[in-house]
Amino acid sequence: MLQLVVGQLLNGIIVGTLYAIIALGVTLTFGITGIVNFALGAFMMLGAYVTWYLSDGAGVAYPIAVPLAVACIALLGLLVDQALFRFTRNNLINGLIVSIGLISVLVAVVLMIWTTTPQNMHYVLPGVFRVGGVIVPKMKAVVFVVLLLVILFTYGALTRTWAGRAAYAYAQKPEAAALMGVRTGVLQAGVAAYAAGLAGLGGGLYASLYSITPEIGSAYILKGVEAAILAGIGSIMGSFVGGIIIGVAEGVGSIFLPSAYNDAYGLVLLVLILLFKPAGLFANR
Amino acid sequence: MRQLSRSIGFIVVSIALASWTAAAGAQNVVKIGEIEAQTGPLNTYGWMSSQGMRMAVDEINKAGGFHVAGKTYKLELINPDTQGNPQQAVIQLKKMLEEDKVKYVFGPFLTNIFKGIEGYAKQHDGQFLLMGGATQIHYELGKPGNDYLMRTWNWDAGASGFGTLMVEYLRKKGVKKVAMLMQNDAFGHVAADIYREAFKSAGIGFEENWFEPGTKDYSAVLAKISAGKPDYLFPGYTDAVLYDIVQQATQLGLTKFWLVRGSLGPALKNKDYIDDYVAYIPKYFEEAEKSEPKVAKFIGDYKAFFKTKDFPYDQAPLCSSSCYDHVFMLVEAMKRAGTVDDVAKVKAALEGFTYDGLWKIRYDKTGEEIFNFDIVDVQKGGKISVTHEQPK
Amino acid sequence: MKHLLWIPLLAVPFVVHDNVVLTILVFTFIAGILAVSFNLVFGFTGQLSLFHAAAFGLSAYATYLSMIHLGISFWLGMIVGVLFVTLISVVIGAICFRFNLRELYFAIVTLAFSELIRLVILNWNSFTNGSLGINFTLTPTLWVPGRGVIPVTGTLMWYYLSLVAVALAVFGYSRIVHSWMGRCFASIRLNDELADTLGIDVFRYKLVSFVAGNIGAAIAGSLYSFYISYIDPNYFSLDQSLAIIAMALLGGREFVAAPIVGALVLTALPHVINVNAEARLLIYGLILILTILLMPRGIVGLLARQRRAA
Amino acid sequence: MLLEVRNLTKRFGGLTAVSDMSFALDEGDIVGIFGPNGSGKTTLLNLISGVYEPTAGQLVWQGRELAGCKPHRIAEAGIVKTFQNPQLFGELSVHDNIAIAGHLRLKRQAGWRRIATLFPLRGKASADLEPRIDHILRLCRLEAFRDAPAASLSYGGEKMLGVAMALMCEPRLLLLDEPGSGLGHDEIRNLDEVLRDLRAHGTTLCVIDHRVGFLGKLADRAIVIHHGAKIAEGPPDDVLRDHAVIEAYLGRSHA
Repeated sequence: MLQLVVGQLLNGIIVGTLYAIIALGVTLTFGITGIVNFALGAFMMLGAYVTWYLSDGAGVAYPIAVPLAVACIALLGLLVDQALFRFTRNNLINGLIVSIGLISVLVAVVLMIWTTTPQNMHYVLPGVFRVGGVIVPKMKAVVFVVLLLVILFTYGALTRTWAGRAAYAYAQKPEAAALMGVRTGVLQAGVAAYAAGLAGLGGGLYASLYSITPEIGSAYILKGVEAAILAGIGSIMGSFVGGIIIGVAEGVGSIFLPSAYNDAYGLVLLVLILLFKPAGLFANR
Repeated sequence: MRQLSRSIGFIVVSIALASWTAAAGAQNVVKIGEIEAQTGPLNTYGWMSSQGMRMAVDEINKAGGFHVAGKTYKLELINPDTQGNPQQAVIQLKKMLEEDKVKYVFGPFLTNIFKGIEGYAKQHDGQFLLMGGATQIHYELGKPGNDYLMRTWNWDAGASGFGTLMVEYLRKKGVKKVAMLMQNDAFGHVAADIYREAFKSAGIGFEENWFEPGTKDYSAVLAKISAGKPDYLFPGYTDAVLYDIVQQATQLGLTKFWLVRGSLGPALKNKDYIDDYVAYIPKYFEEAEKSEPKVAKFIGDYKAFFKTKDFPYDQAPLCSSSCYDHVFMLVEAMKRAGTVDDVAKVKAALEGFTYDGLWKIRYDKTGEEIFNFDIVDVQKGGKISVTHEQPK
Repeated sequence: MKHLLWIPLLAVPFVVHDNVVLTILVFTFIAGILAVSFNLVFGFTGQLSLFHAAAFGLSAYATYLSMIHLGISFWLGMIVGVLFVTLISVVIGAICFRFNLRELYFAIVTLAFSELIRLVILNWNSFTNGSLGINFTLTPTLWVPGRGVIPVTGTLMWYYLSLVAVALAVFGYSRIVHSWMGRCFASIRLNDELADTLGIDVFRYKLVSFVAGNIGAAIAGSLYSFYISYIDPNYFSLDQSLAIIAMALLGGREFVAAPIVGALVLTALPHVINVNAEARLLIYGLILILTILLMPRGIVGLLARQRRAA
Repeated sequence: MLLEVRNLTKRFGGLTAVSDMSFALDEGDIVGIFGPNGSGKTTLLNLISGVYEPTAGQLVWQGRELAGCKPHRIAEAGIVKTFQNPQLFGELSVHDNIAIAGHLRLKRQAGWRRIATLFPLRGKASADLEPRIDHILRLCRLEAFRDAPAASLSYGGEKMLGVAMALMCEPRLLLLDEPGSGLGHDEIRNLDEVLRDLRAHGTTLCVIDHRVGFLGKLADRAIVIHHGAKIAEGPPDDVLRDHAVIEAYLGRSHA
C-alpha cells in the first residue's frame, strides 16, 4: 500500500509538471497581456503533432525534433499574438473568445492534415526505474527533469535579467514600467511567443509519453488554468506548485477514491483554496 | 430592432433555400444516408464506416449502377457529420427522411446519437430502415413499432454472441481473474453489463474499474489494479485509449490483455513488453490479404480510392469494410425484393439470405447481424495466431 | 414597437412548410432562451458565469426524474426543475459572491461547480442512469382550445411552444433590464465600488442576477430535453457553455433579444453551409474570432449602429 | 447627537493612517476637516463611509454602532460620501447616473413593493424619481448635459455630478472629499451655492480640504488633523491661528 501511495505521489508530481508548464504560460500571458489564452492547450497539441511528425515522419532525431517543434510553436504564437491577441489586450472576455475560436481553427487544421486516428510516436526511451517496488518509467523521469529545469530557468530569467524585471515591473504597474522605458509592444509579443514555446515544449515531451489526438489540448489547458488560479495567477513558482498539487491530487486521489471521479479532486481543491484564499495560495495580495 | 426582424427573416429564407436546393434530386437514383460522427473524440467507427460506404457507392455507380425490375438505378450517398451531437443528428435525419426522401439510413454507432434520434425515427416506423451498430439498438430490436431498426454488428452476448466465444477462449486458457478498465461512458457501461454476466457464468472473477474519457495517464488506476494481481486486463474500447493503457500497463507489470473492441496496433507496438494480447477482430486483414483475393482487391481499391500508400490495417476491420459490404448487401436485397422503395420487402429480403462479401453476413430474425470473425492472439515478440469463428 | 418583430415569426410556419427549417428554429428558440438568460448575467451584470450549461442540464434531469418519481405533469415537473436550479444557484452564487470572486476567478469556480455536478450525475448510475442517459417515455401535454388536453408532438406544436417560451423570456428579462433593478445590474457591471457607496447591495443584486439568469436556463433545459426526449451528461459539457457565450457575443451583448440572432446563426450554420466537418469547425472558429475583432457589439449592435448612422 | 466618532484608528501594516480620532457631529453642522496632504483626511472619510474597516474605535450613528458595516449599509443609514477624483458610470448618461443613485430613495419610498413594479401593468417605479432628478440637475447646473454620457463631462462637471449623485441618495450626513479641488471660480461658486442650499435644508456636512479655501467661510467648525491625529478643533478663524496648525502647514520656523 505504501509503495502504491509513494508511486502515485511521484507520478502525480511528474504529471503535474506537464500541467505546470501550461500553467506557467497561462500566468505569464495573463500577467503581461491581461488575457487568459486558452489556445495554449491547442499549441501544446500542435507541439506534440509537430514533434511526432518530425521524428517519425521526417526522421529527425527526437532530441532535435523537440527544440524544432518548440521553435515552430513559439513562432506561431508570435504570429497569432500579432494578428489577433494584439487587439484584445487586457480584455479578458474578448481574449477568451478569440482563443476559443483559435482552438477550433487549429484543431480543424490538424484534422485536415492528420485526421482523428490517434498517432503514436516510437518509444524514445523505453523501460522503467525500479526503486524498492516503486516504478517510474525512464521517459517520465526525463520529462520531469527537463520541465523542472525550464521552469527554474524561467524563474531565474524573470528575476535576474533586465528583460525579466521589466516584465515583472510591467505586470505590477504597466504605466510606470512604460515610463521607465519598457517597450510594451515588444515585451507583450515576446511573452506571448515564450508562453507558446512553453506549451510547444510541453507538447513535444507529451508526445514521448502518450498517444496524440486533436482533443488532448482541452484537458491540459483546463488543468493548466486550474493550476495557475489555485496558485494565484501571476506567481511563477506558484503555477509550478499548483500543477503538482493537481497532479498529486489526481494520482493519490484515485487510489483511495473511485477513479471515475479523477477530474473532480483537483476541482474540489481549487474551490476550497479559492474560498479560503480568494486570490490563490501564493498571491501576494 | 426592426433590423433584427429583417436579419432573422433573411437567415430563415436562406436556410429554406439551402435545404430546398438540397432536396432537388435526379430520377432513378436510390438515396442512402449515413448518420455518423466523422469528427470528435469517438469518431473512429463513424469515420471508417463512411469511408467504406463512399468506396462501395463509387464502385457500384462506376459499374453503371444496378438493375431492379428492369430499371437501372444509381446510388447517391448523403452522409453528414453528427459530430457526436444528438441535436445535429436529429436535424440531419429529418432532412434525410423528409426532404431527400431517403429510405435506407446506415448508422449510428454511437449510443447517445441513437438515443437522440430514436424518438423521431420511431414516428417514421415502416417508412425507412435504420441500420446501425450502436449496442443500444440490440435492446430495441424486435419490439413493436421498431420495424425500422436493424443492427449491423455481431452481438456480444447470447448463444451466437462473439463475446461468449471470446470468454470461452479465455476460460480454455485457465484464466481465473480478469480486471476491466473501461471508459465511463455509454458503451463502457453496456460492455460492463454484458461481460459481468459472461464471466460470471464462465466462472471467471471480474473486477470493474472506470476512467473519464479523455484520460491519458492511467498509471494511478493501473497501479491499483496490478496490486490485485489479475490474470488478464480487459482495457477500454477504441485505440485512442488502448495504446496508452497497454503501454502504461506493461510498465507496471500487467502484460496480458483481452479485448472485444479495438485493434492489434497496441499489441504490435508493445510486442516486446506484452505476454499475451487476445483481441476480437472482425477480420484479420494482414492474413486475409494473402489468403482471400476479395480482401486483396479491397485493399488495393482502398489505396487507389483514397490515394494513400498505407492501408489502415488496424482501423479498417472496425467497420469501413463491413459498411462496404452492407451497401452491396442492400443493393442485392433490393434486386431480390424487386423494388427500391418498398422498405418492408427489402427488409424481408435482407433477412432472407447470407451475403458472401469480405464477410459472410446474415441477419437473425430480430434483424441483428451475425458474421464470421477472428480471434487474434498476439504473443510476446509479436507471434500471432488466428482462430476463425463462425457463430451459429 | 419592437414587439412587432414577433409577428413574422408567428407567420413563418404558414410561409415555410419545411420541417427542417422549423426544427432548426425550434432549436434556435430554445437556445435563444438559454443565450438571452445568460446575457442577463454576462452582458448586463458583467459576470462571466460558466454555470449556465449546468443549470440547463440540472433542470432537464430534475424535471424528468420528478415526473417519473412523483408522477406529476410536465409543467409541474418544470416548476420542480426551476425551483431546484434556483436553490442550487442561490447556494453557489452566495458562495462565489460572498467570497467576492471576480472575473476569471468567478468563471473558473462556476466552471468547477458545473464539472462537479456533471461528475455526480455521470456516476450516480442508480438514479440518473449515468452515462447511458435517459430515454424519455413521457411527453408534455397542453390544453388547446377546442381540442382539450393533447400531448405536444410534431414540429409545429413545438415551434409555437418554444416561440411563446422565448417571447416570454425576452419580455420578462427586458422588464428586469429596463427597470430599477436593471440599473442596479448596470451599476455593478460598470463600477461596483461606486454602486456600493451609493447604497446598492452589490452582493444581493449579483445573486439576484445569477439566479434569474439560471432560471431561464432551467426552463430552456426542460423544454430542450423533452423536445429531444433524451438526456445524458453531455448536457453539462464545457462546449455547451462556450456555445452559449458565442451566441450572446455574436448576437450582441447590449440588447435583451439580440442573443437570439446569435443562437439562430450558430444553430443554422452547420445545416446551411454544406461542407465537411473540418471545414465547418474552421468556419465556426473564424466566426468567433472575426466577431470579436470586427464587430464586438455583435450582429445586432452592428445593425443598430448602422441605423444610427443612417 | 448625529454621529459620534470614538477613538477611531486605522493601521495599514505598520503605518498608522488615523490614530485615536474622536469628534462629534450634530444635526445641521457644517464641519471642515483640514490638514496637509497625506494627513489622513481621506482615510478618515473612508472609515466613516465604510470603505475601510477601522482597526479600532467606534462610529456611533444616532446611538447605533456602524463600525464594520458595509458601505451600502452605511449609505442606507444616511451617510454618503463623494470621491476626491470623481467616480462615475462613464458610459451611462448623466441622467442615468443620478437615477442609479436614486436607488435608496426608491427603496425608502416603495420598500418591497418595488419588486411588484417588475411585473407588467404596474408602471415604472422609477417614474417618481424623475422630478427629483430634474430638480438636482437644475440645482447642480447639469440640465444641459442631461443625456450626455458622464465620461464626456469636464472635470468640474464630473465633480458636480458626483455631488449630484450624493444628493440623490438624500443623505443626512454628506461627506465631501476635496469638492473644491480642480474647480474654476464659477464652478466653486456653484458648488458653494449647492452646499448652502443643503445647509438650508438642514443636511449635515463634513467637508475635507487640504487648504482653507472657500470652506473657511462656509464651515462653522474646523477640525485640523496632522499625521492622522487631531491637533485642533474649534471655530475656523481661531483654529487657523493656532500654533500647531501653522506648524503643520508651514513648518516649525514660522511658529
